[in-house]
Amino acid sequence: MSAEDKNQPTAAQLAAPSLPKKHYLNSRYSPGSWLLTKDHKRIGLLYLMSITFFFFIGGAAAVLFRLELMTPQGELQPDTYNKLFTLHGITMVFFFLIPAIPAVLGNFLIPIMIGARDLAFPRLNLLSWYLYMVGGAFTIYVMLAGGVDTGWTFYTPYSSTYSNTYVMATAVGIFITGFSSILTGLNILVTVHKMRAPGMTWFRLPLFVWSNYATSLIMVLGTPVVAIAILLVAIERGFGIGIFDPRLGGDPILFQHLFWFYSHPAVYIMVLPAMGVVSELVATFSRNRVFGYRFVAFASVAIAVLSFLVWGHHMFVSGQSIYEGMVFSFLSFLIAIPSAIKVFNWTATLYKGTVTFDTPLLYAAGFIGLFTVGGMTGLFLSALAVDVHVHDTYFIVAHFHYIMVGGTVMAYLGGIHYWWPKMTGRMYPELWARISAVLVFVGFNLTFFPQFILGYLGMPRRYHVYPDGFQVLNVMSSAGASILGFAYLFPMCYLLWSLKYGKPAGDNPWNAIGLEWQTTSPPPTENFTKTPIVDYEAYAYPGSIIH
Amino acid sequence: MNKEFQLFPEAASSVASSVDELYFFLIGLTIFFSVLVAGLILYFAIKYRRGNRHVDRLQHPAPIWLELSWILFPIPILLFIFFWGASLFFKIYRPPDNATEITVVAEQWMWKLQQPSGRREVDTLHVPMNQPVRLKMISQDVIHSFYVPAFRLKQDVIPGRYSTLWFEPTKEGEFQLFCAEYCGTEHSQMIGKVVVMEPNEYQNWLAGGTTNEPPEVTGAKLFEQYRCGSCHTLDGTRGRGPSLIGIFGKQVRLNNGRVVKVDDDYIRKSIYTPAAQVVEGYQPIMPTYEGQLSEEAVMQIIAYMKSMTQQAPAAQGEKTE
Amino acid sequence: MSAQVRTYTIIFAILLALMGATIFASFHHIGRFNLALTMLIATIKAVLVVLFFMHVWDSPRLTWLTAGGSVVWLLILLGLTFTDYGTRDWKPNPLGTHPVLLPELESPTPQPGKEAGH
Amino acid sequence: MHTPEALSTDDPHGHTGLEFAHHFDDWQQEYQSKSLGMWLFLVTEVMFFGGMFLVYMVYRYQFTPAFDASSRLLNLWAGAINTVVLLASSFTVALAVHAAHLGNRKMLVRLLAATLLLGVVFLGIKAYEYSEKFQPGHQLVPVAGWAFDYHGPEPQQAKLFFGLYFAMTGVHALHMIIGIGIFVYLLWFARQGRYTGGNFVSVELAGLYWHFVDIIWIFLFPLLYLVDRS
Ligand code: HEA
Ligand code: HEA
Ligand code: HEC
Ligand code: CUA
Ligand SMILES: [Cu+2]
Repeated sequence: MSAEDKNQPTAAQLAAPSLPKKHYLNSRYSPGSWLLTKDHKRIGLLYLMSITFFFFIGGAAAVLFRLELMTPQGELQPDTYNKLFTLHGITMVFFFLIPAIPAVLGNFLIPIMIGARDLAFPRLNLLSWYLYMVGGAFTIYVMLAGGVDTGWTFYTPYSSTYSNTYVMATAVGIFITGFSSILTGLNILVTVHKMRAPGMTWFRLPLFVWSNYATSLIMVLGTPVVAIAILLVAIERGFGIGIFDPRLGGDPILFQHLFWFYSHPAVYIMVLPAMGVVSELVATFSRNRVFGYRFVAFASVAIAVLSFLVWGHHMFVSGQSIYEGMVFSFLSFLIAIPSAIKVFNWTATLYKGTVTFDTPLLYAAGFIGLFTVGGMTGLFLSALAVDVHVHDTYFIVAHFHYIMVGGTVMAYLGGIHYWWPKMTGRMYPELWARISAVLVFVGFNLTFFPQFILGYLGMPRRYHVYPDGFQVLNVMSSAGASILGFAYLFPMCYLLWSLKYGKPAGDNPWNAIGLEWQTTSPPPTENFTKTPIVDYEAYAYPGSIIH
Repeated sequence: MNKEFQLFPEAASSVASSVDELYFFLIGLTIFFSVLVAGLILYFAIKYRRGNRHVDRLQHPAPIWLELSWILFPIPILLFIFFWGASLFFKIYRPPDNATEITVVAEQWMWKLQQPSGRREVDTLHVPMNQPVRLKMISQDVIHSFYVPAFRLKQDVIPGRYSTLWFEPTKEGEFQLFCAEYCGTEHSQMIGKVVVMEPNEYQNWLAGGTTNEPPEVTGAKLFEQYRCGSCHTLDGTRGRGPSLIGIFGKQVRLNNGRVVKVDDDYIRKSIYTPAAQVVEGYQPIMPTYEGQLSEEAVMQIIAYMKSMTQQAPAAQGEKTE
Repeated sequence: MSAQVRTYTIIFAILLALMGATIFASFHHIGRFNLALTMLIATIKAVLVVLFFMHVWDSPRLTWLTAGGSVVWLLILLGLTFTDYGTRDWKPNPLGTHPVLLPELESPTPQPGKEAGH
Repeated sequence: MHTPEALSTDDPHGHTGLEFAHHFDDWQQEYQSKSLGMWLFLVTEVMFFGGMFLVYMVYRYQFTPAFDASSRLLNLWAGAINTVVLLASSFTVALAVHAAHLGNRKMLVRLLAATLLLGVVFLGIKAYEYSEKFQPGHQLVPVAGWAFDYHGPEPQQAKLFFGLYFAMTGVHALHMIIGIGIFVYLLWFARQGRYTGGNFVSVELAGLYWHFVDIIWIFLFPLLYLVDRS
């Protein structure tokens, strides 16, 4: 049986898809069966709910401070403003975007995609979710108790000595969440190494698996360093040992080294899985094998490795040696190469494909375009002289929102739409979905494009009071943010709606190739009734050339 | 000064337009690649849409040169940007010899500046046009960052160590000064302005202040007041501590065998943490002046020592190079 | 005593001997090499433990890779940070004022005694 | 059921008939997964301690006099004895894993007990060392506001040294405590013969962990105690 045959819907399915009788969602109903579940799919859903919660918290904070930024002299107290953007940064990065794709889609899909019954360590997986929740609880506590105002970067000595907000509790929260992320990464690595179904060789893995594998490498290698950095800040704060405060003998720049050693790679934790999603989407909706499969696969690993060599580009004007700055600038340029490989290969995948404009592809195309702009502006920043001017201005804010919101959040939404039928067994309403995809794109650009201009004009970030001349652009940005906010609420609504009213999707609504489409939608608890045997290449669409 | 709506900032320093050139080049590159990628995606997506039955979809094996070309093709572009950015960066950070030194002390949430003539100001900096100025900056508390968008310049001001920044203003007028590194509650109000004046206007302005004591004079007074002289002579003879005349710029051997250059940072440390670097042949008896002398006072004492170097005859016995 | 136990015993003995060696070395001033030497010995000890007590010696390649990878990443962390600390004093430098490569910047008036040096 | 002979690690394809979690295909897969998982965990530990080592090295490079002088204030002999103790415990752990492979319950129990004992001795000596640093008159705890009886160069940086000393040895000791917890658990079930029926995995993993903690000490000892004793 060829791949294509396996993935052809059977006549019965074509007639009227219906939900399977027994699947992971209806196997048991008790709260315990969710809270103590070891099923990676259910844990994936637990993560989905929790990260959505934090996304809305972070989003609400953004809405509030974008409102504030409509006028040059804001209404908010400066302290409140500072706490809001810190809350925004922390929840969005640590509690939303880092776990977003690996812990939701990765958790749900990786075992299925490689033909395994579960992740290698189901209990560890559950523990990882609980750690995440405990860390999240600390953050919520901090938010309710009065907030923290250090910015998500925790620069010393402000964080270690001067700030009199809840730095300790926040630090503990992030420390704990860090371990959640380490465990997820470790689990994925072991699973990909040891749990692949017979015939599922490395080069038959879907690219989503490759990119999550690379992501997990970063999680495992990088996260401990930020954990220790934050622990040291806590020690300094708690006992007055001057590890980073120069008045007590330390060096504040050293903290920045430790912080960025993780936090730069962390930005690739946030984008690599999204690249994986995009590879899947582009292949499915152009019915083509991803162009240059091996190059794309290796590019993920290359990005993961190179990501550890460029952290100093956040510190060009911080007081590190300028020679160090040059080394890091040079290395930062190198990382554009694997990124370029990916962008060009996705584009080439469409060539001679059979393209359908379903919602997921809209998101994927949005990702590629916005990632290109975001990534190219990254090159502005690694070009030393330009960074001197735009460092810590809105140019930076625009740069990373282009990649993280325009890129990753788009890819995440695309992925959610694409696999929604698999996760729930039901289709979402296509028209609404397309409308909101377009709205997201428009709202996004209106929000963040003006920020590039603001940044080059010199508006520093983390400012809530600014010169009058900047107002017009800020108002545009705030207007865009409200469109964006609505555009994000739509999917919430219609996806929830579809849980009950969506029409049953059938096992393979997209007619896609991949093990996840060979099992039922939703899949049974053990994923496959029979361990699949893989005898075909990834994305073996008819007519595709396999190298 | 940022009152009106603008789309592009003024360029008012000798490096500003060079930075802008690189910036425009990068914008061009970004437009090129974005349009290329977006254009191809749209073109392919439309041409090969499912509904279009009139295209050739017969696939051929991808030629390897295609893959290689887009791996190799970016490399020279990237190197080009790197060298451009790096050489400009080097220029931005290499102060010319004849720059006037202005001292800057940052603290939550203000800028305290002192001109070489002694005139002090807060949150405003007056500088002469077309003359290089060098800022010697330090922070009293957390990290701040001295940022003048019209000059395209920025440097973090960190506690515990001097950082420097230099520029040569090329336009008369007032320019916005920001603190760019987040430093706490009033970070966004830690702003000020740089006033660029015609050199002779600047001279007039300098003369107009009330506190016009040059820093080295204040330094000398502080030296008296804190009784540094009880241990340090100023005539080259040995007291309980080494003589301090003419030491600036010389090298000195420490009791751990290291040889260090006597510079601003060294003197600052000698005053705040004397035990950290003990000169060879002396006891670590000097008390710390941390908490007694402010960062500004230390800068003034340093100015005093520099001024002594300039007057002093060259080689001073024990500490010549 | 089986071969396995014999290996363990030998390794244990070597480890003890090496420990003695470091202590001995630290009492003898060999300048800057003290640190290098102690670190070298510690590394040898660690490698012995990893290879024999932790059985990496006869483990699959993947184990070698993980163990080796962690060392490489540690070196990245240390190496690229020390590039900063090692070059902070170089000129021209926005921060340090230790002129090394360039002529004096602090004293506008040339110093007679210095001219010869250039 | 129990076929210990077939269990040597050299035979990765041996079908053992041992129990394994349902989502694995066989016991070997579970064994390899767990062992890889443990190694990856150790990688994270390396990076975790690596961060502290980095901080230590940077400051030692910058403040050599303070670090030299402070290091001499540490109790060399306590450190040295502890090194011997830990190396010995690594040795007993290695033997314990060997005993588990052989399926020798009695030997395993004894070796685990010995390891435990050595671990406790280590912590005891550590506790004694710590308490020395709290003695009035020789107090060397760098907590803000406490007396700090250090009279060498760079007192501020000496605090840094002792801060790092407590942080690094403290985190290491925490790992020891966790390790001891694990070994108590192992000992309990080892007596019931759980690991000598062929399923030695837990002992092996705990062994890896213990050796790792030992390696950290192998670096901590010279870095902290032996900076320059001449
Ligand atoms: C997902 C997140 C993400 C990603 C993927 C990136 C990707 C990149 N980032 Fe970004 N960055 C952030 C998130 C991210 N960044 C964040 C959050 C900050 C701020 C943190 C803070 O201070 O709060 C930041 C800050 C930041 C700085 C510091 C700025 C400063 O504070 O002064 C720099 C400097 O070099 C930088 C550079 C880069 C580069 C070179 C890339 C590269 O990886 C981009 C590579 C991609 C491309 C180049 C585009 C695709 C390629 C082509 C279309 C091919 C053609 C191209 C050529 C031939 C040139 N980033
Ligand atoms: C994953 C990361 C992520 C995401 C998704 C976002 C999303 C958004 N971000 Fe954010 N952002 C960061 C990561 C992210 N950001 C980081 C790391 C920083 C730096 C922080 C720091 O400096 O420390 C930052 C900083 C930052 C700033 C700079 C603040 C400053 O420096 O002063 C701004 C300013 O406009 C901004 C805006 C936005 C907007 C408008 C969105 C929008 O996309 C959000 C849209 C979502 C919604 C709007 C939610 C929808 C919900 C509703 C509509 C319900 C509303 C409910 C109520 C109001 C009760 N972000
Ligand atoms: C109690 C005596 C004493 C007093 C008072 C004192 N010093 Fe010192 N100072 C010393 C000694 C002794 C040394 C050499 C040992 C050392 O470097 O610590 C020294 C070294 C120095 C050095 C480094 C000299 C070199 O050649 O490298 C400087 C600079 C210095 N002192 C400045 C000052 C200043 C400024 C004051 C007053 C605010 C002051 N000292 C007050 C005793 C003193
Ligand atoms: Cu000072 Cu921001
Ligand atoms: Cu970065």
